[in-house]
Amino acid sequence: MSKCLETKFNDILFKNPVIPASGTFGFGREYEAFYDLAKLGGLCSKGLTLEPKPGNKGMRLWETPAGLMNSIGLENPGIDAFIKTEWPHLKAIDTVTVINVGGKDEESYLTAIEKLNAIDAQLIELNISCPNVKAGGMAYGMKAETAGDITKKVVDISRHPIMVKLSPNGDSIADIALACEAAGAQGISLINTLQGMAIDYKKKKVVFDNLYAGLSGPAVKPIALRMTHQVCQTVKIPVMAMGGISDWQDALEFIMAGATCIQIGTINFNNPMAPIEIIEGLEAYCINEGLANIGEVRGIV
Amino acid sequence: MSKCLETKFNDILFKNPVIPASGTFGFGREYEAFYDLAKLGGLCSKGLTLEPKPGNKGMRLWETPAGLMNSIGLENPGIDAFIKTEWPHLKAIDTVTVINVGGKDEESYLTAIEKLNAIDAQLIELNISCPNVKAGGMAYGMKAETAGDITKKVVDISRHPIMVKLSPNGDSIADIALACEAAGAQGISLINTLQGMAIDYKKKKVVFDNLYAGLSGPAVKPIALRMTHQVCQTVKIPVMAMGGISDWQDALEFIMAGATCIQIGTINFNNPMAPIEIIEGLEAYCINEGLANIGEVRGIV
Amino acid sequence: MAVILTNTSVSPGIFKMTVEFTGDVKPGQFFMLRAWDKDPLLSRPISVHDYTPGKLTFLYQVVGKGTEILARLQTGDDVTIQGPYGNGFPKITEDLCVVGGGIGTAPLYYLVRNYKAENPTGKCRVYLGFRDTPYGVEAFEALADEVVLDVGGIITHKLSVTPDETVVTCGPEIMMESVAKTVSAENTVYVSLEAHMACGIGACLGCTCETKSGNKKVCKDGPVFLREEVFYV
Amino acid sequence: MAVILTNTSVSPGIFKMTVEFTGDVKPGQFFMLRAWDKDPLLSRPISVHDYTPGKLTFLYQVVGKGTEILARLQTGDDVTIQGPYGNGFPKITEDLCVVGGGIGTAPLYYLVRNYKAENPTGKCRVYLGFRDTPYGVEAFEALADEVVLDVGGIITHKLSVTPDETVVTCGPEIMMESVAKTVSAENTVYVSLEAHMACGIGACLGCTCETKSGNKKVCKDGPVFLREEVFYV
Ligand SMILES: Cc1cc2nc3c(=O)[nH]c(=O)nc-3n(C[C@H](O)[C@H](O)[C@H](O)COP(=O)(O)OP(=O)(O)OC[C@H]3O[C@@H](n4cnc5c(N)ncnc54)[C@H](O)[C@@H]3O)c2cc1C
Ligand SMILES: Cc1cc2nc3c(=O)[nH]c(=O)nc-3n(C[C@H](O)[C@H](O)[C@H](O)COP(=O)(O)OP(=O)(O)OC[C@H]3O[C@@H](n4cnc5c(N)ncnc54)[C@H](O)[C@@H]3O)c2cc1C
Ligand SMILES: Cc1cc2nc3c(=O)[nH]c(=O)nc-3n(C[C@H](O)[C@H](O)[C@H](O)COP(=O)(O)O)c2cc1C
Ligand SMILES: Cc1cc2nc3c(=O)[nH]c(=O)nc-3n(C[C@H](O)[C@H](O)[C@H](O)COP(=O)(O)O)c2cc1C
Ligand code: FES
Ligand code: FES
Repeated sequence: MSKCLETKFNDILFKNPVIPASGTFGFGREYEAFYDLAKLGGLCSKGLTLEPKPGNKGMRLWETPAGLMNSIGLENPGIDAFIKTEWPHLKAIDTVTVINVGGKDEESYLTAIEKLNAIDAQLIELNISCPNVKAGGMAYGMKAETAGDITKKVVDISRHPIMVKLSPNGDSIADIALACEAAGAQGISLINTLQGMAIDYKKKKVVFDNLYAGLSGPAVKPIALRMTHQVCQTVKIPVMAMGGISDWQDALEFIMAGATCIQIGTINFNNPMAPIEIIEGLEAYCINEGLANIGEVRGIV
Repeated sequence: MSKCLETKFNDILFKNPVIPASGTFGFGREYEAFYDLAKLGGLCSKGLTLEPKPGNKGMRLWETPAGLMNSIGLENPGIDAFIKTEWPHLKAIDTVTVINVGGKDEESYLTAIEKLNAIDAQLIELNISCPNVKAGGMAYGMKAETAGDITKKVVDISRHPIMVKLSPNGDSIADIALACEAAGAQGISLINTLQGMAIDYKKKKVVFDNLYAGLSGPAVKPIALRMTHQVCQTVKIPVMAMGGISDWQDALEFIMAGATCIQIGTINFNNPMAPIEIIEGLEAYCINEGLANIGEVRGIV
Repeated sequence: MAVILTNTSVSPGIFKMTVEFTGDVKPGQFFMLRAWDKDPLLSRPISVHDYTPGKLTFLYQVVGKGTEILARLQTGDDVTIQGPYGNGFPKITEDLCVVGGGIGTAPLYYLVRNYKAENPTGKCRVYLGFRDTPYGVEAFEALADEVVLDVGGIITHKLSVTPDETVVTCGPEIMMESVAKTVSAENTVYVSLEAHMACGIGACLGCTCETKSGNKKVCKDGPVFLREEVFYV
Repeated sequence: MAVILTNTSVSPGIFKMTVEFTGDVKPGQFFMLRAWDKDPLLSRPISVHDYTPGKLTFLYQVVGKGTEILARLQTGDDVTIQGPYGNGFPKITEDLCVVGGGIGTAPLYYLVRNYKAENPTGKCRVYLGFRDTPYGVEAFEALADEVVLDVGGIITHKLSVTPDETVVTCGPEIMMESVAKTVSAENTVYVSLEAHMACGIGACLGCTCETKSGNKKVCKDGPVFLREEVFYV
């Protein structure tokens, strides 16, 4: 593969800017049946919490026009089990593993981060934006002040760089990004899912036990692209953007809006080969346009 | 037609709760070729401003997955011309006409409202949420305080009931609704379009001259439904809900979430008969479920 | 991508589709099907109804947008199939009693055919319940030692299981639960579950069901489970 | 809904579709077509390429998702058509000179055929420009008094218009602008514009173009405009 897609996110070198998104890729194993994960720029772990979490009860998935609502509720084995059973496998893959960390309160975030200090991770994605867990998560991500607070505390104790994952459901996303940058975040990722609701009219009931759930997929792309642009215009730290990306053209638009890397979420379910097709598409684009590196079109709009 | 769809919005009687949304229905004339407008519960005028407005330049429409972005920019003939050339025609239709009013500053809102005092309108939809005009509009709708302020001033001088149309792009929509209610609004409508962005990667340019534009259509339905539910749980005044409604099942879900009436926007373009099909579908639902009135399922989730 | 050999209605609202496919396919496994781009967004899980190398058959009910699109496909059209996924039914060597309800009978045909091929002397009884028009009954009659049909009633009212039978059930949850509760604790009972699925391969955690041993993924750990795991009888 | 009589490729990426339709249809008008639900969301504006009562023909280029779906339709399939919409070309009684570029030639055929029927002694000359493979040229040759073809060049380089000709042009905007600027101010020149459309009937104000007399809707006030209105020559 040529070097036209090589991308530096601060001093982390990604062989290409394409990274499957947290929660849509498990810990990668399932997709090994489709392609060699080393082809990816990186991959992002399922959201991890200090303690194992069983996730939400009841219906967890609901399809919407060009979108998907989910209420997984951060089901995960917990940091310890992750380090023991998943990390050795992930570490061995020749790609960047981003570790996504959620929490229910300050203490659980900080303890989780401390535990991760023990492993040689390259980048942590601090999830302060999961709309599907009542205590914590999105609560931090709705306002600039609380987002900055938790970011600062996490940055202070983490030996790994922290990229904060923002919610599209709170106050002005550019303000929140700015607060995280000021608090020492080394990167921003966005967007997490948009809070939505589903009603089963036949049952005269809400679909999700948790009342609301998170919307993702192609439907949200225009919103995600706008927010990416707003944040890229505002902060100097690099941005990893996502939200509805389904092909290389979408990915390119996010890069043109200023994103350094892009993440691929829901479309993995629709087309497991999507990340690879996007990498190939971007590479062909560089060749056709005579770009030495994709970075030449970054932020050009 | 049976009375099972008759709906009171405060003391305004709608023969059914289905109303084409502002900006998607012109002043009704174009749809007279498809059906008798008197079949509608009501209809909502294109957004009017004090002065005539030419609207935005450049591309005005862009399709997205299950959605539509628009940047019309409130092109309209102005209140005076409306009263002279459109109102006589609208008034003669046996249905409720909702008059949608936008503005660029306090004065332009208030003068527009005063002019409308001269005609016998039944309901004014105060648009403080148009994302497509730079000065005004959405600026008022982003924060509870400014939304409450302008609402109070408008309510004070209007001899017509005021329904405030909220933006999904600002602070907590329930807080904003509450501020409008406290300021004397007699109803809430929501949602206006979500702010989104489109990039034409081939041209390496943003699509819209105005940078961002408004997203509507089926893609936004889960978000609109969540916001409708949040607002209906919060205020006591009636709510007219919209956002991606494309069939009677969608309409019913918004009613189950608490909406008194529902508006039909983008789907008119996809299917000009949509409002009529929705009315017929809701009527059949009432009959099949043995409901004397659709109100029996309102807010049941 | 697979090429459609046939796709025809076999009963009102019920279609049978045969596509070209070669590979290892176990009874009880399923494929994720799609023949559309983004509307709907997700693929649809459909069980293997029958399989011989080169010919994979699905039996499906038209219930919504996805299955409506599938039903409109014609011979020669392409359909995207991913799979086979899921654990499938375990190897059964005892006598077999299958209890199917409605479209839940779909995966049971390949199970019975395969059982008979592997256990030429084994006995296989089949209970089939339908709300209205039954379908596929003769196919079972051609294979099984006994077929009990019920239309419009409750199939479990007729059900009686012998001690040396393994029971397999697939159908509406209420039916499977009733089978699970009716059949003696001495018998082994397998149920085949459904859940809304996004990935079909264990990556999204959307199809979780609670079991005695914690959360399991219907798509990967299932869809076939031991009754004890999922129904607290 | 209209039933498709034929839908075939006439040149690489160019399709001709004939559907059943009866009604008043003027040259230069268009229909909104769809054969899908929500993906894509909007209908597609396509000009009338030819019309005789009972038979409405479109000539279209496959450029994206909507036209790709149209191209896959087959004889007997249904397509939703709304229309005819737009003003269409005005009645022309002078000699006629049409200048078409690429798929912009689509509406010109019905115009020329109609002109010849209404003005049996009128003279009609046709300029056709294509980037690569030309199509539909013989059809024009069978009708017109003269056909000038250009492939890969700039058609307006060849263009010379006589004082008693009315000029009609449809094609890439750059070509229409060049025609508008080249042709003497004495001649009447009509251009047929394009714009992204949502409603097609004048309700959404999405297809506005600026004219000397203020904003006009391409769908309702157009798509045919006098050159003076839209190109400031
Ligand atoms: C392992 C497994 C095997 C299956 N095998 C068969 C089979 O052989 N034949 C058959 O007819 N059906 C089978 N189903 C059910 C089938 O998947 C659904 O009927 C189908 O997904 C409905 O799609 P739709 O678009 O027509 O309906 P819609 O109701 O429009 O679908 C909306 C959404 O709900 C999901 N959904 C709706 N009903 C079900 C359901 N019962 N189970 C899971 N998801 C559902 C859809 O996948 C989609 O995401 C199976 C389901 C599972 C989980
Ligand atoms: C009045 C009128 C008459 C037309 N007549 C013809 C004709 O006879 N034959 C023909 O091949 N084409 C014609 N076009 C252009 C045709 O409408 C577009 O090529 C078509 O909409 C592209 O749709 P798509 O989904 O294939 O492409 P996409 O690029 O995927 O479409 C994306 C969106 O952009 C819009 N769009 C893209 N290109 C155009 C365009 N050139 N004009 C307007 N909207 C566009 C689409 O409608 C859609 O909303 C006409 C356009 C107009 C306005
Ligand atoms: C099933 C599912 C599970 C998800 N789980 C997580 C998670 O654990 N942590 C997280 O930060 N984001 C999670 N997300 C959000 C995605 O990482 C991503 O931000 C979002 O889906 C938008 O991108 P997309 O539209 O490409 O899917 C999840 C999304 C889905 C659909
Ligand atoms: C083309 C277009 C023009 C619109 N113009 C207005 C307007 O003038 N005033 C207004 O309040 N809302 C306007 N809207 C917003 C709609 O009234 C509605 O709030 C929004 O489209 C969401 O509903 P929908 O998804 O059903 O379209 C417009 C929407 C569209 C698509
Ligand atoms: S469907 Fe994704 S884990 Fe089962
Ligand atoms: S397309 Fe809606 S006004 Fe022309």
